[in-house]
Amino acid sequence: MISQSTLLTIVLAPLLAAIVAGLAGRVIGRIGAHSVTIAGVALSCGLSIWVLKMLIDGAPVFNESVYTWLVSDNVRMEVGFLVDKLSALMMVVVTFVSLCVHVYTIGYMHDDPGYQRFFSYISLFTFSMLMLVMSNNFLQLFFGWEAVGVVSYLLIGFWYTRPSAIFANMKAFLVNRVGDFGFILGIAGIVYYTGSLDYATVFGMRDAIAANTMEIVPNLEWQAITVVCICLFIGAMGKSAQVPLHVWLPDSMEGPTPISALIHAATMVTAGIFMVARMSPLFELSETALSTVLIIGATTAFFMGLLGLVNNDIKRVVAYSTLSQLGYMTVALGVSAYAGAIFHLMTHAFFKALLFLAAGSVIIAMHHEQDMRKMGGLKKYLPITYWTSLIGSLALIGFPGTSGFFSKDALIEAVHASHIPGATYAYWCVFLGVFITAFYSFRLVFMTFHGEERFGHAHHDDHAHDSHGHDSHGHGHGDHKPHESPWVVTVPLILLAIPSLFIGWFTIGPVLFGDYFGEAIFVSESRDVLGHIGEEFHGPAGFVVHAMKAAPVYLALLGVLAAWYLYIKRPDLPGKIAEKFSAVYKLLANKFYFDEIYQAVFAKGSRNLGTALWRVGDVAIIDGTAVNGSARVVGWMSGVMRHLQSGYLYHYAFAMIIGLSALLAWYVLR
Amino acid sequence: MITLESVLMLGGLLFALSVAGIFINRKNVILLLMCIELMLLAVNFNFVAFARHLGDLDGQVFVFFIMTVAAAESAIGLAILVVLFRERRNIDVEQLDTMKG
Amino acid sequence: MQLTWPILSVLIWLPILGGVALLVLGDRGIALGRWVALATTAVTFGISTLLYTNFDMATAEMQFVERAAWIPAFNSWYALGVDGIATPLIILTTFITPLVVIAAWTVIEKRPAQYYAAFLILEGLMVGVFAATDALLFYVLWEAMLIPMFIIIGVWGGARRVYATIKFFLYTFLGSVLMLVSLIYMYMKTCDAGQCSYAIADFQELPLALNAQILIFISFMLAFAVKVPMWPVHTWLPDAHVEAPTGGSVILAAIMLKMGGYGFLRFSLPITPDASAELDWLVISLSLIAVVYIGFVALVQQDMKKLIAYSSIAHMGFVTLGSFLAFDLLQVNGDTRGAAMGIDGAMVQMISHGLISGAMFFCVGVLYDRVHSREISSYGGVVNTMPTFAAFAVLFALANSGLPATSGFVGEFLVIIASFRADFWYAFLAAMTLILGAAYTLWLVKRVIFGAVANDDVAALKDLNGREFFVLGVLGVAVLLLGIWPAPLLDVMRPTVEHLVQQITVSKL
Amino acid sequence: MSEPVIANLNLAAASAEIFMVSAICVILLVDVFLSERSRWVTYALSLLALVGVACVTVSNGVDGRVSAFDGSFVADPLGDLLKLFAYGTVAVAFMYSHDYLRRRGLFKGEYFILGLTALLGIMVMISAGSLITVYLGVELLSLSLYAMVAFDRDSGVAAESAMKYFVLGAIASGTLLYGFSIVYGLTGTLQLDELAVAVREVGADKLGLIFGLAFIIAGVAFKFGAVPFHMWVPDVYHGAPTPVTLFIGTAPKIASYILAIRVLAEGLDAMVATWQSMLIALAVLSMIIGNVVAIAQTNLKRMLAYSTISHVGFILLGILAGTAEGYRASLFYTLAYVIMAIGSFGMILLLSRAGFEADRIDDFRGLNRKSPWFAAMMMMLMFSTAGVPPFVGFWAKIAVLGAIVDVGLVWLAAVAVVLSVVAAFYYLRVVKVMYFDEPTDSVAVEGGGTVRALLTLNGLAVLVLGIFPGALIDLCARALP
Repeated sequence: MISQSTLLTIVLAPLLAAIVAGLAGRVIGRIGAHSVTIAGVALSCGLSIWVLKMLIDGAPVFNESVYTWLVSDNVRMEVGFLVDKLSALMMVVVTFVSLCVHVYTIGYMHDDPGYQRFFSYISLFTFSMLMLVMSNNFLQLFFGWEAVGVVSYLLIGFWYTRPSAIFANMKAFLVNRVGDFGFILGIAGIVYYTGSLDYATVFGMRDAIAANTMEIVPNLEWQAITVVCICLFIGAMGKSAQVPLHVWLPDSMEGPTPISALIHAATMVTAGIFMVARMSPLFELSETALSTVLIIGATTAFFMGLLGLVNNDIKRVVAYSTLSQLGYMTVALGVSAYAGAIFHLMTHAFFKALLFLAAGSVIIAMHHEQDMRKMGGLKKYLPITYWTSLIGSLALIGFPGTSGFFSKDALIEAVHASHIPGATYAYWCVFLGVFITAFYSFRLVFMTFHGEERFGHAHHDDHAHDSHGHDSHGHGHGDHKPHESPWVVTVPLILLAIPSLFIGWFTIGPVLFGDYFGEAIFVSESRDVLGHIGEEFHGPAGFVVHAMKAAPVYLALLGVLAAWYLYIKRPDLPGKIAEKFSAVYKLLANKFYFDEIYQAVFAKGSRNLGTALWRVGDVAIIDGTAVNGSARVVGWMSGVMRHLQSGYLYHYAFAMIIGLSALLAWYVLR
Repeated sequence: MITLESVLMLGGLLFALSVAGIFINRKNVILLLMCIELMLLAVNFNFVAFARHLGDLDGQVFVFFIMTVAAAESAIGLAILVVLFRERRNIDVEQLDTMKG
Repeated sequence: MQLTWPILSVLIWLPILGGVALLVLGDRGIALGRWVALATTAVTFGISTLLYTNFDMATAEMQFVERAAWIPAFNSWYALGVDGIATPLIILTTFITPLVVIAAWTVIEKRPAQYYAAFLILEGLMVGVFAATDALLFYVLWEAMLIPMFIIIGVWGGARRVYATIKFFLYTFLGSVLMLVSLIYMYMKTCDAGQCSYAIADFQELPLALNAQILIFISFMLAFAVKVPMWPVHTWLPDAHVEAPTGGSVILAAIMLKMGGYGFLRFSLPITPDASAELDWLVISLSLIAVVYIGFVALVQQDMKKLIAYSSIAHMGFVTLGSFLAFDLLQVNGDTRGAAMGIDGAMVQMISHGLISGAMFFCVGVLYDRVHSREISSYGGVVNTMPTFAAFAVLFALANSGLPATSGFVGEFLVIIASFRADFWYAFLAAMTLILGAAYTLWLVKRVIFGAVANDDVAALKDLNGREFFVLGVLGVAVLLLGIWPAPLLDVMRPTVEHLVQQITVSKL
Repeated sequence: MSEPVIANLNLAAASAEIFMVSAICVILLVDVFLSERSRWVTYALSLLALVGVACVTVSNGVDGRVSAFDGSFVADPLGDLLKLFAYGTVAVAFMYSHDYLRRRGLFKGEYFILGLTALLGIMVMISAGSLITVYLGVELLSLSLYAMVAFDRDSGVAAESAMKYFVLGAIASGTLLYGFSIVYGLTGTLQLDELAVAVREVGADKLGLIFGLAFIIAGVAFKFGAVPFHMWVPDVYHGAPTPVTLFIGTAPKIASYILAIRVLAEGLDAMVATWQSMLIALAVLSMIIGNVVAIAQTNLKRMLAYSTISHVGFILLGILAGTAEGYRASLFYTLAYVIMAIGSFGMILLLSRAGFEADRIDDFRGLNRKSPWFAAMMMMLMFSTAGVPPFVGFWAKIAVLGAIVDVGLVWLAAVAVVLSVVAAFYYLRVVKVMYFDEPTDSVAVEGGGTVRALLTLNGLAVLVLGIFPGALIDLCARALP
């Protein structure tokens, strides 16, 4: 039996820890800060696992409200928890990764002046994320939604003296706000049609929404459900960085690496995926919405992957792979394989966090050098990091048996099996995506850990040092031989490596094809692709065997091979290719010019518009003409009229006579 | 036989004359005083004529008051004129424009 | 449970008497005077909380009513009373004023006694405006308020203070004089009906022909729209805010603007329902223009106070939007579901904007007192030297951009949801504030707070002193509390709002 | 003339006037034999006379309409109220002027004696029962004022303005008389009460009557100083010595009001439709010209002159309503205006020193620094004159507006209030120089205790009457039931 107090503890422990570390940071010092926060997160992690176990053991779903936020116009807005297997799974993932990151941070932020602040932030993030996933209503969902956004804003800009960082965090927040803009419209629509914010009530009345149509553009009828779902999905696009709202994610790498791992790989960015899965009862009612989801996801999956091919910043490469993997999940949602999406979400959380943390470990070793061209051959210096990140990469490319393999392969199968509009396009995207993923992942591995040591006489890249001043490291800067990171860094790597390897084995059955989610996720019969695949599922081993007969696996291996050829065998080729296809290369190197276009159109455009409205509308027309203008007119009139007072007696007399004759003329002669 | 109308006409004419005199004359203030007297005369003509016509004495009584007041008025007018002359050494109406606007 | 003593009169006259006392003490006695001012305002706030604790949340009737003969000739009464709409605003007033007093403690060197006196008298008048149930009394206080504000901006203001304050006075004066004519007209109507009266309640009962209603509505709208302010009669606000001393800006933004919104709810809606129904499109479109147009304008301001002033206009757009949704809803859906939510949203938005904009002006004041510049360009990297201040600034900035769990979110959320019911595009344009509001606020934060230390002034900055910390802290707590648990506020308003809604749905024709 | 004449003389009704005449004669005689140093006796006697006449008026005050001299003289509650108020005004005017005159060696008997005769003229007008009495009152007042304006023999501007005032005034009374004569001719009576009846018999729309009415309106408008018969106002206010301006700016307003009431409201009430529309034109013009041109003024006396013109517009609004309520409203307005005007001019007198007139707006620079108290008083006076609550000027305005809205002239009310916003601007300018500007000199405010005390009372009166206007309004209501 899950009690409310348990759940409150899970949520509030990190919050309290955050408050303590944040407000009393100076008092309790560094040790105090990280111990209290880690304790908080550990507690909620343990409890989450316990809750999950309870549910698996058949404890009833928990759905109660904690308190009433407000009541307006008979709409009751509450804060409450809905804990079913879906949210429980998310809770475990979130708290576990968060815990690892907390520990890792001790090493990574070792002597950063903002140490306490950082711990307070990540604990606060954990709280917000838990509020998001545990919510039982749209209001709280939106709260968590925005709260994680804010924490990510604060963390991306953690090194607030770096211009790039404070630009990136504002960009991230604004782009997310564009998503939230759609999201809140969706919520408004839901309240309009159901008069409630509570999941259960809303899902109960979903047919009522479906029955309605609305006329957004005159005489063009829309299905209300489609509008609502697309609005909600726009929110997801913002959070989960789907094209065209993806631009913030690469820049968010300005934040410290632990953040990239926790927020921008494992948890926050998957909130969108989670949300759509949560809303499956609604999305199932609108094929249009699903197709939109599908196509957006597919596009992200393929084209964002391409960008990973040319980038040389170790973190950004991982970031692009994250984008593309998020695309995969979205595709899964699009084909109604919600379970598949969540499954991939989970595995991805582990191996992607792992990859980021490994990258971070490398970065520490390289004294905050992130350019892979200045690395190479690190294998012998950083064995643990090497092996863990190799595991991560294998999982990422879906090497048979790894967790990523199960989730991704099932996902591709699902797309293949689906028939909704756009499915074919999506299939090809994800299919080719496999090759690309494999290529850039191993490009990373090879460039970083194999080949010649390009850091040798590691001239410390000055810019790196000045700008990274905040977390410049204690390592004696005299010796340039990189060496393995401290245990606080490596332990989390190992902790994450384990699930990255094996979790697939144990979970694929129940999560994907079993009835793990039960009520939590709704799939209409007609589109139940997973169920369809599930029919010939006979245990993980069988799945592996079956997959061996399919193309994707070999495509992946091909990618690895290509990477090996280009970056180990013939390191001179990539440059040549880049020259040969310089147009394509430039396009990719400039990320399809998204940033440039947005800068020109939205940023500059709105500034110009604002200036125009202000200078012309406010200053010139309203103030200049209407307000001060009328004042000037009065002044002018008085200047003129005062000359009537000429000072000459006979004029005065004349005025009187005029007045008199006017009266006479008007009243007598008319 | 002089009718009421013709007397009224005369009165009106005198009145108009005096008014015209006041704002056409731009030289001498004395003329203004005369015009004012003329104006009062015009009024007196009216009153007398009406009184005669109505066979009612009040009008003629009024005339006596008006004449008395007229005397006082011109006295004060001349007094002011003297002060003015003391200050300015001239009594041109055109010069009376130090205050305007 | 009603009190046995005239609490509202106390709330009005106590500060005024305090102000007079300060004038008597003069600048020589200012050391004592400060404490007098603080004590008076603090006690006033303390008393005003009784309004909440003793408030009967079950009725829409006026409460704590007082009634004394005032001008028998006009049958006008010194009549006071509060309902669910007035009470929160009064408490807001008494809550903000002590903070203003504290904030000015050592900052104002020039004729401090008169400064405090002006604010105390102003407080009394403002409370009176919210408490008056007699139209004439309301109008007298409404106009009288201008005088202390005129002095405050003019004496303690910035470089172009004279222009700003005269503009402020004439703008608002011009706005309200026509309202006076309408009031007189309705008074004459009541006489024709038999019982001459200036009681607002009687005006609300008064049957009026449509064209008369429309004229009255327009005159009211002029008065209230200028105060709110709504586009395009908003241009006095940026100037007034920029030139006013910190305290002046705070009172102006936190309370005076609310009187416009209050007026709409107290006068326009119930007295001229049919005209409002005829002209709601006007108000709604002006409100939406305010949200979007002004949002863009705010984006490009170079002066911190101007930027916040413009953001105030944008936020007040939600107040007017929420207030007038009712009629549109009636036309579109045939029922008034959502109307109450719109008005609730408007009210919450007023209270929350009072706290947030006040806080932001305090923040600007903190910087201005140190550097004596309002230009964004003369700052940068303040966080390096003033971390605590930066924390507050970021908190209020986020609140200003409508972050959930801060009060800034509640009102906007309710209004957006309610407006979706009326028309998708209302909600669409209103929701633009999520983007625009975040854009101009966070860009401000980025340029002022974050970044490397920009210049020596910033390098020399000292972090908040105890006084400033207290002021901002109190406001911060209020903002968060209201955001995390707005229910108590809504509960006070509910009966009144519901009564208002069914009041405006019955035609007067 | 068969019946005994003395019988219906009923001198008692006129006792106040009789007392005044004799008092004036006495003071005149005494003044002749006084040395320069003991001139204060005249001052004292004049004040004494005012107290005395007040007592007389109170002691045989009437609660109904009592007529004397065969009806050419009437006493009624309205008359008593106005007379008492006029006494007070004149007394205050004398006291405000005292120091100023002393400092400038103008402390002569003329000022006081002429003041009293002017007051007598006002009293006669107040009690006028026939056109003759009206005319006598008008002239008695005007002639005294002409002389007063010129009584500073060494001032050129004074003489000039006196001359202008005199000539134009003469024209005005000429026109007035001409109008009277026409009306008399057509109705055959000079008695106002009989006139009212006769006009009805003749028919209010008779062209001749309207012709005469036009002339009368012109005369009345001149006494008020309503556009376009206002040209004398600025120059006289500007040119005359400040005490005289103070005098002209206050007490005669009462006279103008009663003149309008007696002639138009009592004598020609049947023609209300006609003179209403005439007055509307005059009122609107006055408000526009007065307010707009006042903005351009730098001389405070001149600015107040124009503001007077605009206020006249408001007073006319009440009268043109043509209802008892309207007359009451403009009575209230007149009284309120007199209180405010006397205060404002008194402030100028207070600030003026030997060789420093303090009649330019800039002379008030930084007054709040030199004397916060009197700055506050002046501010209250200015806001009150601008019609901003909570000062008495606001109630005057609201009363008048109520009157015209009641007769359906809402548009006129709208015009009036909008123009009052224009007015607010130039009053604000005075407040601005007092509070926002720094003083140019550091000379402390001189001026004797009496003046200070009086001004304080005057300023507070504006505030108190603003917060509790009931009393004054009831007073007017009782005077004009």
